[in-house]
Amino acid sequence: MSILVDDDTRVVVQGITGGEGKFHTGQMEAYGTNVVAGAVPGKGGQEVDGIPVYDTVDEAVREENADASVIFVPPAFAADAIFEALDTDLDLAVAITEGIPTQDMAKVNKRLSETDTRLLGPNCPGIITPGEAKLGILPGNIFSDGNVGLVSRSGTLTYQVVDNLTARGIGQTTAIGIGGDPIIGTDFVDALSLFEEDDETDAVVMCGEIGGEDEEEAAAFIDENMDTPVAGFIAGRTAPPGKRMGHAGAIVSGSGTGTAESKISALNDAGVPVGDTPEEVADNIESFL
Amino acid sequence: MSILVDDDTRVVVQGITGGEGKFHTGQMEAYGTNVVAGAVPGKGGQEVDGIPVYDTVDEAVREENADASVIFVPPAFAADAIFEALDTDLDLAVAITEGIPTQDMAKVNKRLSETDTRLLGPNCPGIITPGEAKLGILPGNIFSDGNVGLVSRSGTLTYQVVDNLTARGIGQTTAIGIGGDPIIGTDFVDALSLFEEDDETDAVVMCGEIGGEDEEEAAAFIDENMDTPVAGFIAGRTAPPGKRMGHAGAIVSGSGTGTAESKISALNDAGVPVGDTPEEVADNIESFL
Amino acid sequence: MKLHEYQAKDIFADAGIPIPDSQLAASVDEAVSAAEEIGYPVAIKAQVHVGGRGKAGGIKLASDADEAREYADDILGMDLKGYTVDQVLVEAGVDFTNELYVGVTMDRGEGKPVAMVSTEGGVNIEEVAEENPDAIAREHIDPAFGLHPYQARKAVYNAGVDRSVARGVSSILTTLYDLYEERDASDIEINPVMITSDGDVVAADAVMNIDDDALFRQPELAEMEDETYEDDLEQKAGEYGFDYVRLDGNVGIIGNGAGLVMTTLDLVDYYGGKPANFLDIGGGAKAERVTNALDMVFSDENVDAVVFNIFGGITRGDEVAKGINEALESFDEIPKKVVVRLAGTNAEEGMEILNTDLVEVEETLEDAVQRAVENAQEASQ
Amino acid sequence: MKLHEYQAKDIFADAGIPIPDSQLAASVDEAVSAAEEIGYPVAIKAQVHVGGRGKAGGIKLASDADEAREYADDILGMDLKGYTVDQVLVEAGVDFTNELYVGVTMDRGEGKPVAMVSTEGGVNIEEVAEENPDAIAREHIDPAFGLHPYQARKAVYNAGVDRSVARGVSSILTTLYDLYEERDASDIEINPVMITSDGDVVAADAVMNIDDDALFRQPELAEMEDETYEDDLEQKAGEYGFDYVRLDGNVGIIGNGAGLVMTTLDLVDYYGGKPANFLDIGGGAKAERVTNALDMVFSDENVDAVVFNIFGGITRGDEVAKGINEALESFDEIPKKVVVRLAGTNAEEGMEILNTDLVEVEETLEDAVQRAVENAQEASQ
Repeated sequence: MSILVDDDTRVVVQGITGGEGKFHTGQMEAYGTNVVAGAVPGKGGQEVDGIPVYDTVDEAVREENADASVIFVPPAFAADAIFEALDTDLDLAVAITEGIPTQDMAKVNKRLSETDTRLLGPNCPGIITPGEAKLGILPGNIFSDGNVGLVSRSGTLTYQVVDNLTARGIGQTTAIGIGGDPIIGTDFVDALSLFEEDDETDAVVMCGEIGGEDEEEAAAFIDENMDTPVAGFIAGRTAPPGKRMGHAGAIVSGSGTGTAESKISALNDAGVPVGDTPEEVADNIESFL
Repeated sequence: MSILVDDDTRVVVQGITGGEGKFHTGQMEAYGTNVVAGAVPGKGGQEVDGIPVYDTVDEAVREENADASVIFVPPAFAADAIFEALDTDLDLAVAITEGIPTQDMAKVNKRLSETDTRLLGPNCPGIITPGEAKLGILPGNIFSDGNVGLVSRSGTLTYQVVDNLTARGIGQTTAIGIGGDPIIGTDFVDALSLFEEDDETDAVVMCGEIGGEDEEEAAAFIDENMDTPVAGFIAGRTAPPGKRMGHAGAIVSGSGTGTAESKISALNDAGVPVGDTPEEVADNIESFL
Repeated sequence: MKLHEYQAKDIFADAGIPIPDSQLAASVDEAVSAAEEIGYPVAIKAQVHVGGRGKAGGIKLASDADEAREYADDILGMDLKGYTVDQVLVEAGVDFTNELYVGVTMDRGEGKPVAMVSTEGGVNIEEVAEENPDAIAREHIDPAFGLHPYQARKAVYNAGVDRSVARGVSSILTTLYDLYEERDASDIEINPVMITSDGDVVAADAVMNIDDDALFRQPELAEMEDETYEDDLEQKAGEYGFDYVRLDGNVGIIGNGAGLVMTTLDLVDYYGGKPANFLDIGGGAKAERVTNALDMVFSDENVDAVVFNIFGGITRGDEVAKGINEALESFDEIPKKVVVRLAGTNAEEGMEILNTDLVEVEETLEDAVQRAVENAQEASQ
Repeated sequence: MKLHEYQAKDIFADAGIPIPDSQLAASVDEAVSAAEEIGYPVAIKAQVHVGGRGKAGGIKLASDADEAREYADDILGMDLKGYTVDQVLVEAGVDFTNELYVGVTMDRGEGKPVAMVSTEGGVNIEEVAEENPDAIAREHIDPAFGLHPYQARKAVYNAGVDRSVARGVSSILTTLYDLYEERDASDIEINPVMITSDGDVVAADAVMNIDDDALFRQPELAEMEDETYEDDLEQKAGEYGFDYVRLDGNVGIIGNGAGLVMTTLDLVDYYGGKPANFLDIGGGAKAERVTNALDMVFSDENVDAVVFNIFGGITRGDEVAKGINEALESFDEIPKKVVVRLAGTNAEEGMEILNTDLVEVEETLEDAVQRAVENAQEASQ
């Protein structure tokens, strides 16, 4: 089993004719993802690798019954592409684009409260259910089918942790990159609650980082609502305040909120062991299984 | 019994220091309405007829536990005043102001979908529960306590029909003027469903007029959901297409939608007798009781 | 408030919407010299607030100076559905392959604006809406966000606009919505947007109506208002500040409150009479307003009798009665019989004040209307 | 991106926010002549991207020409928390009775902007937020609607701003939000808004930071960017387009992906070393980018050893290895020991390509970091 995506998921790729869109569509298809359409204004009627392209997401949904979208659209147009996805009756929209202006995302966030479509990202690597489907840019080959859920704000850190798990023969139900931006769609609590409801997920890895208070909220959620054990990791213990560490959202504020200490202690208080190294995270997960 | 307002309703008057606000506050108080506060920016700390004035509705609600507002604010500032009322946890806001730009009301309409506060109006005479409370500009003396609900798009037409009822000794549970603008808060269906749920209301008068399709929707609602009998009246049978008949909303479109014929026939199809004269409306109500 | 085509086109052009080369002309000579400058063919278009100008002979295509002179002469000064043509727009003829409709209006049922695109441009869009509603692609607009770019594209593609001009048409639609919002329009449309033989898009007509209730914050547009009315009475009503609509009957009607005045009209009709007008004196009217209202109906030569129906809420019966007395006492002879019915606030005081030498009084609305209808029938015999 | 006080004030003034009379000066003479023109007292304020300028001696109040000269001389050229002061703003001193705080920022937890007003202006607002949070009135803003006028008033009244200036302060807050939205600010604030002894309001300071991700649509603001960095390395990183943060340790760190690079820093610390920097080469990096990254860390004189940690997703291990070889082969002697760990896409190919005469190779992240920490310890002994 899995959450959010599986081999039935019918994917439309927004921005399929661009360089990244085209490349990763190929990668997604090669992984077995059911990519049924592309959507690019003005490119309707074309094909990319045999996949029909439509001018609008609306048409792609009508013609090909797409139920999820992956967005590879440059930052200047990405918020509009997300709105387009949210206003169609898709179940899921995955926004890969990095560098969307924050105020655009605040507007998207407002619309999220009015739609049933779930947004993942932006500035995220996407989501993968090993052996079934991947929506995004995750390297499929490092994942393997199993019983551990994974949710992370970072792409490569996810790969690292998956690598540590794989080395022990531990596979994943689904791995989700929620993205490194300050305003995102699906957050830790959303992802954790989905894993909690998933019968096949026996343990969850949660990789947080400095900035914001999502990890603290996740800790409270775990404490109150989760039976599934969670192993944590928090990146950025050595980050100085006031500096943006790569991700737009990875910043300890000048007044000292968003620190790794605060997050680690919140997780510990919720009974979540937080590893000092990715290897320790894998140790903790192994101990749960 | 009654709907929406009674002698427990605690009213804040927005625009209480203006000419109309001051006059009608006096009238409302004289009728027995529990006016607990006024709200006018910059006039906080003053009193009007012994009623304390606050700078914001927020403060009036905090300090005086107001749960309903009546808005006498000039058109240029009225939409902002409505937003202010909707964003406080009032149960009801009654907007008397006529002449609010339609696009302002479209924005208010959007906010209505996000709040639990009910809006009545704008461009309406308000609401009265005879003997208990009136919020607005209705002349209290013509109403009397009884078992007929009344909902109308027009003020003076309401008075006329009430007069015809009173002549027969028929009183009202509550009378509601929903307003003559094209975009309003509470509509016929909302008011009818409240009357349907009210045990004391044994029959309802619904006075519609040309323009829009609210009456047609009301007819469908009555047909499907109402046991309480309804007597109808539709003003504007002789109105030519394309001309605005006083109310911003009272216009038969050039293509012929919004006609009296359409509304009358929809109501008749729903089993609602539509009187040719106000007197006939009273006849119909009398026959129900 | 309606803008003329040339006014709307100026606004559209400032916002970047392509329009044909054009000049306004108020005389035949001006029209011909404009045509010469622009080059033939030119369209000569009456600038009046009337729909269906083309069918009514208000738009003609001239292919040389003789025709330009002839048509300008035909159109200038002509009566178009009650309006006299004072100005024509002389506009470059467009060599087009296709005509689209693009517009934004308020969908009052939904309480939000709606953008519309159709490939069936150049004809009455309300007829298209009636006969072939699927030919119009609609996008409802969340007024808090405005028209998202994707929505403009979606409307354009769903309407079936050719992909080669889709971007240009989307851009026009986006601009139209921006104008609609910034300028407080009630309707804004281009019918047709022409697709030229070169594949360009151009606004060949322009409609822009402004929400009267928003004119206070649109001073530039308020200044553009062309105070020509279908007739003098509507002009007078505008000056007095009355909600007034002239009709073709002979019973003059004065009342307070839109719903009640409409009802009075309906009753006149119901009792076999014909209403001459809708006139709402509004809430809280004082004596002067009452006098002005009587002046209005007496000025209407079609009126044979008058019914004055007031149900006082804010309006006070004694004030109304005073106004009626003052107005009628100024006449040596009352021009038409006036039936008065007062109810509501201070109605009794009003009844006492009323000079019953000058007016007839009735207790009920029904009786008042019936008597006025009878009076009108008598007077017109 | 940060604007200087004088740049923000220009923008505020254009939008109608009252600011004191002021002039920018780049020399002592310019400063004195500006002061003479403005009239004493004047504030002389360092224009650098540093908070707490006052406490650090970057703002002084001069009451005559001698003091103006002395203070301008003190401040111009001084080192303020690592930044050299090249310009001062000479500004009319304001006779004030009260200082307020007014600002707008993004509340990331709520995902919406928040407007803030406090009567405790003139001090560090983050300290106020910490110690006395109720002293700050907050209004969350629905970004689709913008800041409603009533919200500005509500924040102002709830903060306890005196009624006599409430309208002026509300108006400033409304303007600030409009600027925040139009100019894609990440933060915008005035601290303090001074209430003058005449009861006027004036913006005595101005902070405006722009969302870097929105600079593409704010070309005017992008041009205002002052490319002075805390040090040359951060400047170089800007030119190379790297996400780079300089720290005070001696282990240079290069990696791909923010989370993984942060983790690498944390592990350096965990294994007893001290990270010299955060450097993310981003996704899909090609050889040239790798070369530039190595140039960055080698240019840092504090660096004693380097760890290069790549987990390839889009980034290909063979490309990275090629870049490392090219970069290192250009040296006669490798400046610092480099430990490389490659995993993920094409990691094996990369490992094969890597010239192990030039680098040390480790299989795991933990081993790589430990080895680099040891290398740094050895090198610094």
